Amino acid sequence: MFDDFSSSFIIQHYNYWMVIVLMMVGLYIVVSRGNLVKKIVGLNLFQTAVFMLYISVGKIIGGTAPILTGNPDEVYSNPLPHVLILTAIVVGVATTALGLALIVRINERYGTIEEDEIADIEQEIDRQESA
Amino acid sequence: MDMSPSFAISLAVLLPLIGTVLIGMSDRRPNQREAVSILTSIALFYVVAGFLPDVMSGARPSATWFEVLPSLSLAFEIEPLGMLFALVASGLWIVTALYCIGYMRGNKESHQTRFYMCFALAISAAIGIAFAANMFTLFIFYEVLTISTYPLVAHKQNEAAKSGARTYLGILIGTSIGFQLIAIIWTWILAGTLDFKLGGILAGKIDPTILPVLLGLYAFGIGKAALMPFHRWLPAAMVAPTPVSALLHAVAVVKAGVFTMLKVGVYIFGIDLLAVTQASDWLMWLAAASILIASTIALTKDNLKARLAYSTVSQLSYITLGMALATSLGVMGGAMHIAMHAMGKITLFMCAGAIYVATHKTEISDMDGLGRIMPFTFGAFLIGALSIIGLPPLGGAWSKWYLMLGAADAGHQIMIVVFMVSSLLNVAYLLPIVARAFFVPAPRFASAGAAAVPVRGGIQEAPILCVLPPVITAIGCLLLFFYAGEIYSLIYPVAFPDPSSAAVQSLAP
Amino acid sequence: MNAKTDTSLPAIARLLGRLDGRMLFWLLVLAGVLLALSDFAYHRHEIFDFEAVPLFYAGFAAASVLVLVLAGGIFRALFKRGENFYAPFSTDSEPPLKAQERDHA
Amino acid sequence: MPDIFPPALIFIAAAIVLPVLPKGNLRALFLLAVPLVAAHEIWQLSEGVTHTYELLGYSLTLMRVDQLSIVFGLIFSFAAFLALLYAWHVKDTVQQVTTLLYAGSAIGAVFAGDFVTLFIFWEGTAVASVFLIWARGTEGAYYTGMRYLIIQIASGVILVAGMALHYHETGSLAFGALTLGSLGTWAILIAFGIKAAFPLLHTWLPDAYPAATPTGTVVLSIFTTKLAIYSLARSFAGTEILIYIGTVMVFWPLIYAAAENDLRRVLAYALNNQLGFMVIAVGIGTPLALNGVAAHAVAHILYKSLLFMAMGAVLYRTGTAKASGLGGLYRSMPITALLCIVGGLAMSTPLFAGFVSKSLILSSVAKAYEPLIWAALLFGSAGIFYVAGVRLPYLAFFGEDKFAGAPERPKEAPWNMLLAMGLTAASCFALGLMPATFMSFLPYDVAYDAYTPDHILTQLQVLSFTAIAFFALWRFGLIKRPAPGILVDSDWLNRRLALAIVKLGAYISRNMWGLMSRTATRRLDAFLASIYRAHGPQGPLARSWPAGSMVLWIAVLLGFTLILSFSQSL
Repeated sequence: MFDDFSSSFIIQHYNYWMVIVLMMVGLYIVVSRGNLVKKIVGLNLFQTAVFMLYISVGKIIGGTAPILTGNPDEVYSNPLPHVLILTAIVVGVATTALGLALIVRINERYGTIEEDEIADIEQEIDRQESA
Repeated sequence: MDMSPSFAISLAVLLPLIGTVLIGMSDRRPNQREAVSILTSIALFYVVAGFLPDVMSGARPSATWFEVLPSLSLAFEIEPLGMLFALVASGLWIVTALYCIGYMRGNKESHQTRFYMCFALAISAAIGIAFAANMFTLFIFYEVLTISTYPLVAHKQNEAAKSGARTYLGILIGTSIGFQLIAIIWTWILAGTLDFKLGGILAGKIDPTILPVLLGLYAFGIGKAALMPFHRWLPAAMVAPTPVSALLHAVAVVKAGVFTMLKVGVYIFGIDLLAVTQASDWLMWLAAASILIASTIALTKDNLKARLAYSTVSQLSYITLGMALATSLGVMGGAMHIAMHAMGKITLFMCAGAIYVATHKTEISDMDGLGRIMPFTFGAFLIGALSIIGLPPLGGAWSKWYLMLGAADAGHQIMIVVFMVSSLLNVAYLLPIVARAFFVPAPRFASAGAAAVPVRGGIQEAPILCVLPPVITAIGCLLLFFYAGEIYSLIYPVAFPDPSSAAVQSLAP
Repeated sequence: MNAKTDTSLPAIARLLGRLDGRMLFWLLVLAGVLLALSDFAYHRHEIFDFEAVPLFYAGFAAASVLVLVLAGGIFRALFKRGENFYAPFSTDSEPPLKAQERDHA
Repeated sequence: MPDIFPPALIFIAAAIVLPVLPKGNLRALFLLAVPLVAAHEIWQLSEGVTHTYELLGYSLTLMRVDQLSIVFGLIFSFAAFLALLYAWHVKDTVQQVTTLLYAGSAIGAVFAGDFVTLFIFWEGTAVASVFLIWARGTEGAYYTGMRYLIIQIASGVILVAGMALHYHETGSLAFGALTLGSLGTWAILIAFGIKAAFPLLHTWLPDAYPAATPTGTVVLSIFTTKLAIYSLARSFAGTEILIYIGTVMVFWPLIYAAAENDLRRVLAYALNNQLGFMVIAVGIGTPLALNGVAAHAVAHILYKSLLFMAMGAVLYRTGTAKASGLGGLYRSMPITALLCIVGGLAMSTPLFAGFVSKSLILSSVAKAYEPLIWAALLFGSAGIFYVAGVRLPYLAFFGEDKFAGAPERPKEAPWNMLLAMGLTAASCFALGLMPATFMSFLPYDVAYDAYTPDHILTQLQVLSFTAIAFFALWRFGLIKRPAPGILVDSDWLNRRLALAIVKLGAYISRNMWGLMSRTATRRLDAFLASIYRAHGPQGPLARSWPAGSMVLWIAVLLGFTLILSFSQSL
């Protein structure tokens, strides 16, 4: 059933497929796991998938890193996605740090990092307040 | 008086403002304060009346303050309807200024300086409305009038006054922003101008099928006209001291409303446009319903001021109805009714105030037998009531006559029936007050523990300054019958535009 | 007490007292009979045929009264209500006017 | 004749001056002088239009003088004089002023040459007259006055509506002959009809007249209805429908008059019946008939005033005018009794004015060859004599002496009342004695002799047999002194039925309104509460959600947005 076109379509775009799979894995973890640290892990996976997507977009076959070499025939990869993703990596690190810091605070406050347990405690507090 | 018209107009609008400042400066000196108030009112009337010969001879004095946007400016122009309204408002201000003194002192009210200041401010706004040359100017002064009267309504500062004033402000501001402003902007977009022009500015610029919608935005947006179902503010505002009810809710505020209604009908839409498209038919029915329902409610009210308030709601719809008939005679009747009703209703309110000052009675059922004690007050009340009912030889007869002719012209015979029934309802809710006061003996209430009439023999009227003004306006009602011709010729060019004039020519498709 | 002879009453009252008795009735009957008989003696210029019927007017008048009395009786039977029927909205239910009220009025 | 001051304005000016005069004889003399001066003025009027004035571009006629208006003007002035003489003793300024205004308005309306002027005075009669009822000063009189006033003003507003429609149609406001047909003319006819007490529009009359003061009723009985008759004669002469309306008016009130207890109400019904005579004659509309209308109006004003005066005197002296409380009064009020009998006779006995005028009307109907109408009128003549000429004096003054045991006998009427009654009786007599002079006043120049042997014989037969029948039936017990109680007329329709309907309507609308506003408030409250439930501090939308579900939902939302934007770009 793999005819010429479709097989080449799938194979030639393998990096995108990998990105999609990786992204969905991350998303799934964020949605399904109650543990906040695991959520952060999922988030990072998701993030990485986005990075790889952009970097793949910027890759030109046969191109070198976008550093001037003096050779007028040299082919470079697109520098813009790389720059963007460089920034995003930094932001991603910061986000992860902030998230982890919040998790530490939550752990101190509620004694747990399981999301459903936190929600239960929250509701209990609300009920007591309104009563 | 030799003044340029533009200066004179500015003076007319600013005079009450100057008065406001002077009143504010004489806070601690009541005599001076009231002298200022009366002098300002007389000066204002003098200035306003100075325009009359010019306007009657066809001139249209105008003044422009500044331009906000190209072809949108704060400008004034005096045309017959505005002349009439300004004369009514400024003329009755003199009487009311006198009456205020009697009432406020007789009742020992507090915060009198604030009261007089707001009062003058409101008159300034009323004059601004009367002389406005475009809908934009009118709208600004319309809002000024609303806001400046708010402290007057809330004057007593108790719970009832505050809640009444809240209703007052809520409905008036709400309708004017919610409907009127939209209508004005819409008009601006359609016509590209907001100037009042005889014959209207909308002809040919709007799809006739949505004309009723625009008219509806105006009709309900002009909340001061108290068209049902946006009439609640008027009875709510009756918590105000009686002079406020008298001038503002019988003359300035409500008349500003119906005046705006007439202006919109005559100068924005043009009665020909309304007549051709029949866009105002629904408004006519609503006004008719408003007349009858409000009269019926008035019948059930025992509180004198509440009864008068509902009577006002009903009478205002006469004017709206006159406009909605979209005939020349209807406009004539409506315009006349502004003056006739103002004179009659202010008499009634001032009498109600005089009764309150003298006896502290507010309920009609407590007033049995009072007529023998206060014959002048109740005599004036009788004359005012007869004028409102529309009996000759009192002014109210003419406006009703022209409204009926207008209805006949428009082919709406059923509206004649509405006027007839309304007259009878007027009899039923106004005359019992007088009849009971004069002819039903009082004692059975004195024994019932209610505030008994002081049973000394002879006449015990309110202070002279409370009794004289209603007597004057009652005589005014009588005079209006014989001098209605003057109003007729004043309004004539508006109601019956010369078919060859440029304004009417421009209407032709 | 006979009003005809009560000298404490004014003369007119005594005269009227006589009318109050049987005499008036019989006087009337006498006059009526004479008038009725004149129908046979005097020929009127009638416009309608039925005017010529002897005793037409006399009979018509008496019949009218009878009809009226009967109709009045029927109406009274059907439509009579107490004086307080419309109270307090009518003067019927009010007590007689007192002397000072009458003077004031 | 510009030097003549309009008689209506004489009355009105006098009414304005009157309150400043000191109470007492001076004022009473002044009052008496006013109608005499006015009558003198009217006497001097010559036919034509005088006193036109401009009002709002209408050219109006204050004084349109012709023989018809002169007759009515004269009798109104003279009757006002008699009524004021009768009320000499009254000290109440309100009654005095309103009597003058009322008479002035009526006379003004009579001379009005256009509908606007007529309307002004028409409403003047309505407003001025009601004070004569209210002056009684009781709760019942107040309500009666209100009812009376509303009906009278209804007549006025119907008139003005008719005027407006008529003016719209024809452009004319002239108060002249109209042809029934358009809506406007029908409205005018109904307006006149209310004041003329047409059947079903008549209830104000028996309602109001017995409720006024003793003197007020005399004044009331003079003007309003006769003004309406005048207006009908002016505008609707020869309108056929009036013949049938008049015929009903002859019958219906008569039956009530025959059964009523309150003697002033008996007179009010009798008055209504006599209006029927005039309405029929207006409907016939020939010159002879219109002469009959004018003559009968004059005669009727006089003898009906006389009867009302007599009953007023009885009320004044005894405090009641109800047959159930009267009887045998001739002992103490013999002169009044005698004058009352004269009043009864004046209605149709030869030598009195009523005989002349009734003969005119009967002849005109006979000439028009309307046998049924003629018979109805004959019935009316006999009936009116029965109710007002025999039954009424008998119930009031004869029979059982109701005052035998009373601590104090009622006194004879005061001198001024007696004098007024005497003068009225004398005028009836004078007009009856001088038919030629009487005729010369009437609007049309038609030769007519009332005193033919036919008429005299006919009338005497009718009268004597009416009286015989009464006494005979009284002996047989078929006619009795009525027991206390009132008769319900068609006023039940408005006083009970309409009131009940209005009350029901008010009840329904009040409850509907309450229900509607309650429902609306409840809906609004519920709506606000649901918003609060969702968004309030405890609301699910305000609670912190687990991050997982948040992400899920965001993903769903994003997906949805994607699909939307793609589907749009496709």
